[in-house]
Amino acid sequence: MSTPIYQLKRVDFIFKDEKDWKEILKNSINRPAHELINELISSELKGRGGAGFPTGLKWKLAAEVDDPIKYVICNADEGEPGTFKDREILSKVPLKVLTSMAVCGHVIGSKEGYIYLRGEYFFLQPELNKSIGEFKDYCNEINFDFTIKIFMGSGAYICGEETALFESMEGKRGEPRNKPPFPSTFGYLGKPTVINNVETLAHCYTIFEYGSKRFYDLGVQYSRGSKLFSVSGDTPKPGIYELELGMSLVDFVDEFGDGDTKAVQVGGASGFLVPRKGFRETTIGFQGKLTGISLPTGGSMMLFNSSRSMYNVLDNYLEFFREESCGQCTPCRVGCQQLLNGIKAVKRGEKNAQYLNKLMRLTETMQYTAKCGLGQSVANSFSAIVENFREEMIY
Amino acid sequence: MAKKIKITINEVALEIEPGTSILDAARQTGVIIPTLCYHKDLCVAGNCRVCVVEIVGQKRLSAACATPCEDGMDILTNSFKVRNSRKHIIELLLSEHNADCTRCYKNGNCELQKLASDYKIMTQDFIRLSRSKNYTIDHYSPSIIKDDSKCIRCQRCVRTCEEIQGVNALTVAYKGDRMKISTFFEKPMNDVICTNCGQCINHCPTGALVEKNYIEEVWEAIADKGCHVIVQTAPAVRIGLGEELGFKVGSRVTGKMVSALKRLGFDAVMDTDFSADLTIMEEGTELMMRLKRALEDHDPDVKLPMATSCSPGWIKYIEHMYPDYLGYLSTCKSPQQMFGALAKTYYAKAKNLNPAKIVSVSIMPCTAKKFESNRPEMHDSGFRDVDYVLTTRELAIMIKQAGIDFMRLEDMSFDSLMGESTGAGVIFGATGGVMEAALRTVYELVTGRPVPFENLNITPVRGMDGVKEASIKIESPIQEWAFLDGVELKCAVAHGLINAKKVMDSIISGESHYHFVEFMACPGGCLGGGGQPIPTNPEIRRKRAEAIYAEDEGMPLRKSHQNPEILKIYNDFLLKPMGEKSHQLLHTKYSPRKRF
Amino acid sequence: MINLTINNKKFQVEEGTTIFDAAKLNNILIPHFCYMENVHQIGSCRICVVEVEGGKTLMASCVTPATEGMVVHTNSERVRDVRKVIFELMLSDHPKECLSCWRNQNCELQDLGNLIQLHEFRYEGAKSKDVVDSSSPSIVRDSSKCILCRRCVTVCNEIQGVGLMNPHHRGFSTFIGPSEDELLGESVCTNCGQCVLVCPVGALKEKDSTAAVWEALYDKSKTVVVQTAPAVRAALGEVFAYEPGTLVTGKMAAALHQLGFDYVFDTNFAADLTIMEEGSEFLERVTNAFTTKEKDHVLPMITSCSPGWIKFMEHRYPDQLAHLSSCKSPHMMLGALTKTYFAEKMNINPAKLYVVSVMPCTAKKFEITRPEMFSNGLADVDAVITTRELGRMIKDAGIDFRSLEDGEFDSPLGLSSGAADIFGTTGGVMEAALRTVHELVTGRELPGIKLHIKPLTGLSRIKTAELKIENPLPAYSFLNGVIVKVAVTSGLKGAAELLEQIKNGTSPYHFIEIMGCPGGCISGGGQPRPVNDAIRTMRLEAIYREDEGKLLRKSHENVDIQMLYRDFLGVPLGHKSHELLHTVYTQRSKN
Amino acid sequence: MYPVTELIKNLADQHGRERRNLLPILQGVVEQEKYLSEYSMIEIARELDLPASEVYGTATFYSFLEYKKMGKYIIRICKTITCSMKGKNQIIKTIEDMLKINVGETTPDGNFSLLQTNCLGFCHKAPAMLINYEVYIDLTPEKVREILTGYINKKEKEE
Amino acid sequence: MITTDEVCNVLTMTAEEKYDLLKSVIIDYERKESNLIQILHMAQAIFGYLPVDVQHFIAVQMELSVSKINSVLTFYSFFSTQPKGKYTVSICLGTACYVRGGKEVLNKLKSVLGIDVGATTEDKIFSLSVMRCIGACGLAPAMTINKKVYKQVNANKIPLILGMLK
Repeated sequence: MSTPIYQLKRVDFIFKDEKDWKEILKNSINRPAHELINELISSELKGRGGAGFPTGLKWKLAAEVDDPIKYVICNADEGEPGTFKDREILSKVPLKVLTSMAVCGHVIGSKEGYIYLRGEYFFLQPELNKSIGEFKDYCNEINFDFTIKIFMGSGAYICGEETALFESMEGKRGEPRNKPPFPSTFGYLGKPTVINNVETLAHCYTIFEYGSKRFYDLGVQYSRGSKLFSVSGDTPKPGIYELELGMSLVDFVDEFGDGDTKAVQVGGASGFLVPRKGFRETTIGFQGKLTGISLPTGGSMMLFNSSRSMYNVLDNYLEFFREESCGQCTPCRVGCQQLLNGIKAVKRGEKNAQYLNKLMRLTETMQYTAKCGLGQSVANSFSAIVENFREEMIY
Repeated sequence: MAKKIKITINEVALEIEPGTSILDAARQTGVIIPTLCYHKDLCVAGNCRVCVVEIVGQKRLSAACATPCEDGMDILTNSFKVRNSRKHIIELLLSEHNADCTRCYKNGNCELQKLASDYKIMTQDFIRLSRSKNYTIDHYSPSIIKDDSKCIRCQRCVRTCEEIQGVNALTVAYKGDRMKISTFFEKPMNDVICTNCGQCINHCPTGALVEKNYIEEVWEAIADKGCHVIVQTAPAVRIGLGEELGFKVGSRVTGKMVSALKRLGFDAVMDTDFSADLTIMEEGTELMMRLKRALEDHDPDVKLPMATSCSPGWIKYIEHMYPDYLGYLSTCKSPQQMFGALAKTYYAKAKNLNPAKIVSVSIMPCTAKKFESNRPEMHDSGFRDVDYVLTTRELAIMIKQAGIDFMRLEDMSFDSLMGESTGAGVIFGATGGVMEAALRTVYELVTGRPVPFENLNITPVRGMDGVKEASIKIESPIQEWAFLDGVELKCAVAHGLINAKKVMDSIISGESHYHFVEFMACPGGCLGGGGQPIPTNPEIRRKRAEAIYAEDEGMPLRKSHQNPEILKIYNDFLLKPMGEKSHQLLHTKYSPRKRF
Repeated sequence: MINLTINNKKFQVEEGTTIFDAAKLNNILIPHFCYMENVHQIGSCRICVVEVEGGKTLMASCVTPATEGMVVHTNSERVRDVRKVIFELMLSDHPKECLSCWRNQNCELQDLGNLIQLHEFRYEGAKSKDVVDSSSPSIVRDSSKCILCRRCVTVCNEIQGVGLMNPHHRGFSTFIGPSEDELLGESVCTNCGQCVLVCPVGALKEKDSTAAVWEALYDKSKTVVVQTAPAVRAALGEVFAYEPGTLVTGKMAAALHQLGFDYVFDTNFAADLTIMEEGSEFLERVTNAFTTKEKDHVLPMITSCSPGWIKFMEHRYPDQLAHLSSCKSPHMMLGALTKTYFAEKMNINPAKLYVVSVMPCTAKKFEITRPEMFSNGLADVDAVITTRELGRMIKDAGIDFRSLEDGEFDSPLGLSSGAADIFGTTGGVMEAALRTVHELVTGRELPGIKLHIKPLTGLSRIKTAELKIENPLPAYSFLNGVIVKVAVTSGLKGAAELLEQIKNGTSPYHFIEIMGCPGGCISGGGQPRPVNDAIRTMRLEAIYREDEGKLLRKSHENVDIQMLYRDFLGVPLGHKSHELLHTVYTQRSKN
Repeated sequence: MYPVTELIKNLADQHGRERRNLLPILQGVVEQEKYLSEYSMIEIARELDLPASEVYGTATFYSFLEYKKMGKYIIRICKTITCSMKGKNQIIKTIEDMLKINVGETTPDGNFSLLQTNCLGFCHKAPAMLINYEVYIDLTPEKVREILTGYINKKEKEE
Repeated sequence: MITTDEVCNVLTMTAEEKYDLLKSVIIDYERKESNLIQILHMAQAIFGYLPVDVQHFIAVQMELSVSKINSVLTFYSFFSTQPKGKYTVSICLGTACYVRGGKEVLNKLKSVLGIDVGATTEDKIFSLSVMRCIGACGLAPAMTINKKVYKQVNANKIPLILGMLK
């Protein structure tokens, strides 16, 4: 039995006040681009949307492309069930995000930034626009040419996928594109684009403010820094918490559980479900295992206690995916329907329990062949729930 | 040229151009990767996922059609993982599909059927989704039937309608499990902008889009002893039909086709090529008259360039998209409709038949002709000018049903009165053909000399470029056309409606100044029509075009105005091109339509 | 000659010709379904009905003879309407799941649908009881797909004389198969697969072994060896749209390599070996017969290459089993050698070897499950796939067969002589044996044009020949002047005739070749469809072409065979041979 | 000129007439009209020189772009698992009882439409709902009744 | 040639004797396939029904496949592969009987006996079968129990008729 290396540690960077933003913006845009990139690279900040692509590298790739028109996009299409951190950031410290976007514009040579705000967060718009106005005034004041606009989504989970987001911004159906080409060379309107999650940009601000070391010193190998967690479900303390990465799930449950936690859904419906027996060996972070299994996450932590039927949970997820799949690729479109109908048929006794195994193999295929992350990640929660709560699926 | 990169496919090393997709690279080495949503004519979608392959070292599989090769890639096209995944995907598609093949129009020529057969999907463990869904079948259009229960959502039709035709009658609607191919507000196909060109049918891998067939109606007419059933065959049919009946692509089967039609029981087998020649006479005259009005009379109202009007898909397109520019169209009916009008007048009179008892059938490479024959204007003979339009594919089915051993048929020739044609009529079947045929006649009528091209082959208007331009300088014309001396006759040819749009836009913007433009709705012209054998791809179109031009060169007469039956009809019946009778029977008008 | 009019054209045909044939002779095709050329004309499906002027009802053209002055319409409105209704009725009790049917795209019902063009549902009939009988290692019967055309009944009764496939019950509960409580796997079924070959739909099929083969191919710990029977190369091409009778030996070998088989061997090698063993056995029996006075010799000797035939004999003539040669069939020999000789030579653990046979035969799938076919607990052959299944695997793997470059068989079990090639056709084993035996006895080549024994070639049911031995070598002087009488038959009906003679003691023959399928392996139950006499002939010619194109035409000249005896087996019929290459037979119940 | 036509023209003037401005224009029309009628889609297509079918295809992709006539107030209840766990069904039942409509329906007076939606991002304050663009959280049946009564009264006052 | 009368004492025979008798029947019929129907009739008379073993016996004796035997006997409704009860109740469902209530009688029989057509009650007393016109249309609906014909039966009479037999 391995013991967790780090205890649960609360951090307070992101929601710390943003009053220094003007200074930070001015200082940063006076630094050469490569220096800022190196700062980010050495902080080892990874994308906080869930996929964990190194942010510094992302900026670097886009900076290297020679094109007069480039875009910076802040991905605020926070649709993952159980996630609400981006909303908190945008309503509490929007200027941090705007500042980081502008710095990014300076680094890669872009004059235009967009915030893709999901349709459900329409109510954020007035406040956010106010901040953007304030930000713009200052930019004019220091003669820095960077404009930021809000682009409203209209209710499509898949638009959180970066290429689907571009399609959506271009006025089309939000269907993911084939990759390659990647956004750093062919993004919004075919131009090199950096697209970052809201939280990632907020962390960038922290790094610009305190330097990469403060950030790097937090967390564990491969998973540096802190992260916002959206805690919900069967917990006495639902809400947003900034915690150091690399924590053990058992510590997390000790802190947030209601004493009867039977499983935690890490990373929303498309994330992983960890049953009680796996708490101890699971840490929260990106790839590279220190102890046991390490799970990347967009920060959604849903706790379920033993009164909950995991069948209902899975049913809810699959219903969600069936509806929110963009529908263009076969494995995802038909696969989600089959999974949903399949578990229902097993529950009703129309198919025998062996059928679950066939469905498990199907999720594997979906993971290998789906066009984008949505279809690929359906397998995660499906296999974890079916494996660990098989009897609940059948009876 | 960029440096070649090295990859291995199934442990065979090869060097290829950078940027080549895995699919193309594999095809170069004789490895077949199955595809569904991929089509040579269209952009890559990568949404069916049937073509997934394993790149060693990557956990996920990649779609071969959408993934470019990178240096050092080690690709496996048939690994355990790939096979399993592929089978799963096919099974998933089948679970959504109405698999009653025996009753499907595309039975035997269905890509999904072939795929399921190659992979021998023998189980159907997945839940039949098709049963619980309420699929609709849209059969309101006279040309096209859209059956959603057979649709696999590959979006080939959507891409065809958008990329090749620029019509966008079909689109993808909804998302997730409800995602479907739809028209605007799910209206029936005949209520939307659909031009009936049938290219979607030609690109559909399954039976989700098929032509509306009139086989039974024609059999009934043939069986009716009281009817005199006549048939006409379009130029492009004779070079496509063979493909459906066991011949190689590009085989010319004119004689056998005539023989088969006679065996089917048609009372007279005649040729649309005849009326193609007639079209040249009328359209050529119309062009010269417009030129005269423009260049000699300086009439400001004359509309130039004159646009051809043979292609009913194009006609409907311009009615929808450019309702203000209908005056540019030639008023000539399409050859099919000219034939139909004459069949129930000229032919009936000559053969002493009651026109009410004549059933006029035409065999077309086209689905839009089905719509065209349905237009209310097409009743100039006092009856419906053309009663039934069959596609090349439908004719092949009739031949098979009748048990005719097509391969062994003796050659026969068309019946007289409206069966004689020239090479100029034949080339109507290829893009540029109408233009070439018209120029052969117009130039000669104006100057008294044959067109100054070797062997009458006006090569600049041939070929598969989307927009082709040509110009001929008219020198020393005969007296009547003296005003044309030195005029450079500027022509353009566009095929595929997306190219038609380009030309139209350039005319409207004033960028281009043409005198005469040929528009064909389908890529390659009629030989690539929506009613032609499936598959149709660039290679096949090229071969069919070769066959058309070979047919032309083999004809003793190659200019429309030399056709003896044409001379006869003007002598006996029509009296002169653009005359009163012509106007009554051979010309028509157009109506603006809404754009959605 | 009689005169008749079909579709307004006048024709002359010979008396007794059916309307169907009369039309066909004049390039008029009539849609048909249950009809089988020369074999099966019972007019049960009614698809081929035609209208005869003056007749009240429509007539099934396949069983109605043409008569003088008849006026026939094959495509009149009435005919077309009736045909549609019949087809619809056929479909009403058929599962409409074409895409998950193994006969998809090779199904005559589907083809008929293509022709008839039905687009509406009028009859959604009651569904009869579905039985899927997969008890047999060779054949699966799926009654849900059966449309009661009774072709299999004809084949099983008239051609093969096995009499297993029959209609039972009547009316709507009619089904075709063994009797109600009988399973194929426990019946007298010889597994010949002729019923599978003629079944127009997916009601009878070979048991799929491709899944097991794919699994072995993907198993990195296994060395997978494949061998191909002689008749496969003459028919595999048909799966890839080659003309029947196109030889695709080289492409086949290349494709097998591409599929991932580690070694591609040739059953033909073992066919040569069979000749050495069987020839020697024959000589031994003849020597016994002519030199000893005792009557314990058992002549005629009968070949044992065809597992369908073997099982038929075991059921029907359990008392005559001694007439069978004790040789295993060639692919079993090769399997046994692969796991001993080859494993030893390459230093491979035989338990890690997986031997796959590609056979034109479904009975071979049964043969490998016989308990005699295991040595040291290891099966001699692990899986048998038919020619059709190989075609499917190649398509499945995305190999562009037609553009393949020719490949080669691997050594040391890949070399063969022309004598082995002709194993694929009826008369071939006999001819191959005689080529060797005659030369061993007389020291001279077998007389005959191009080494062929003309009377033994062709598709007649029973073929006989006589061969006079003149001036034999001294060791065989007792054979001088003896006339060796041989007979060849293919199809089990003919086999029964020859066996009756033996049973009655009237058989004049010394040596008999019997093949379970009509025409021999070229039209085995595992070959591509369709099979008819024209196609049999084309495949047969291909086999002889392959033979004549070889430098080596006699089994004993095969240098690898010589090496095998030198290095491993010792002598024919020796101890090792007996252990590995010979077998015993089981008496089985008559029903 | 129809008011919608003018609205669309204004929106197009404001956002631009490129393809990428389609979504804001659609949103603008929905904000005003609550849904996209066939007519408005045709008008948008004409204004932006786009195929009407594409406009339709795009609109149907997004759950917030309604293409059927909707009530003045669109109530969207979050149906994600956390809201389900915290009693979403009671909330729905309460609303259904109050308004006498089922999920997916609009009240006969055209005031309210009831829909379900995916995660609203208030999992920690579940259950949550949107009325038009207003968020309501930590719902209980009593609270919902109160909120709805407020809307009904407001509506009456306007009239 | 053995007649049906001669086998009427089959009830007292052992199984072995029955097979011997059947064999002699088959020999009398010269093992000819064309006599198969008669042989099956005799076999049914001897054994009461035609179980699989008897089919096998006939097949071996006649050198026919058992499938062929089965094929023929299942075609005729007179032959049964199931043991018959002491009484075979057959209701005629020919047109005349059908229209005059044969169907209701059948349903009543089914419910009273608790068995389906072709089956036998557990106590092996009644078997139920259906005939197509026995030529007693004037007496419709007609029913036979063994060889006795009951005329103009109706559903209400059924319990009475059956009760008398028990």
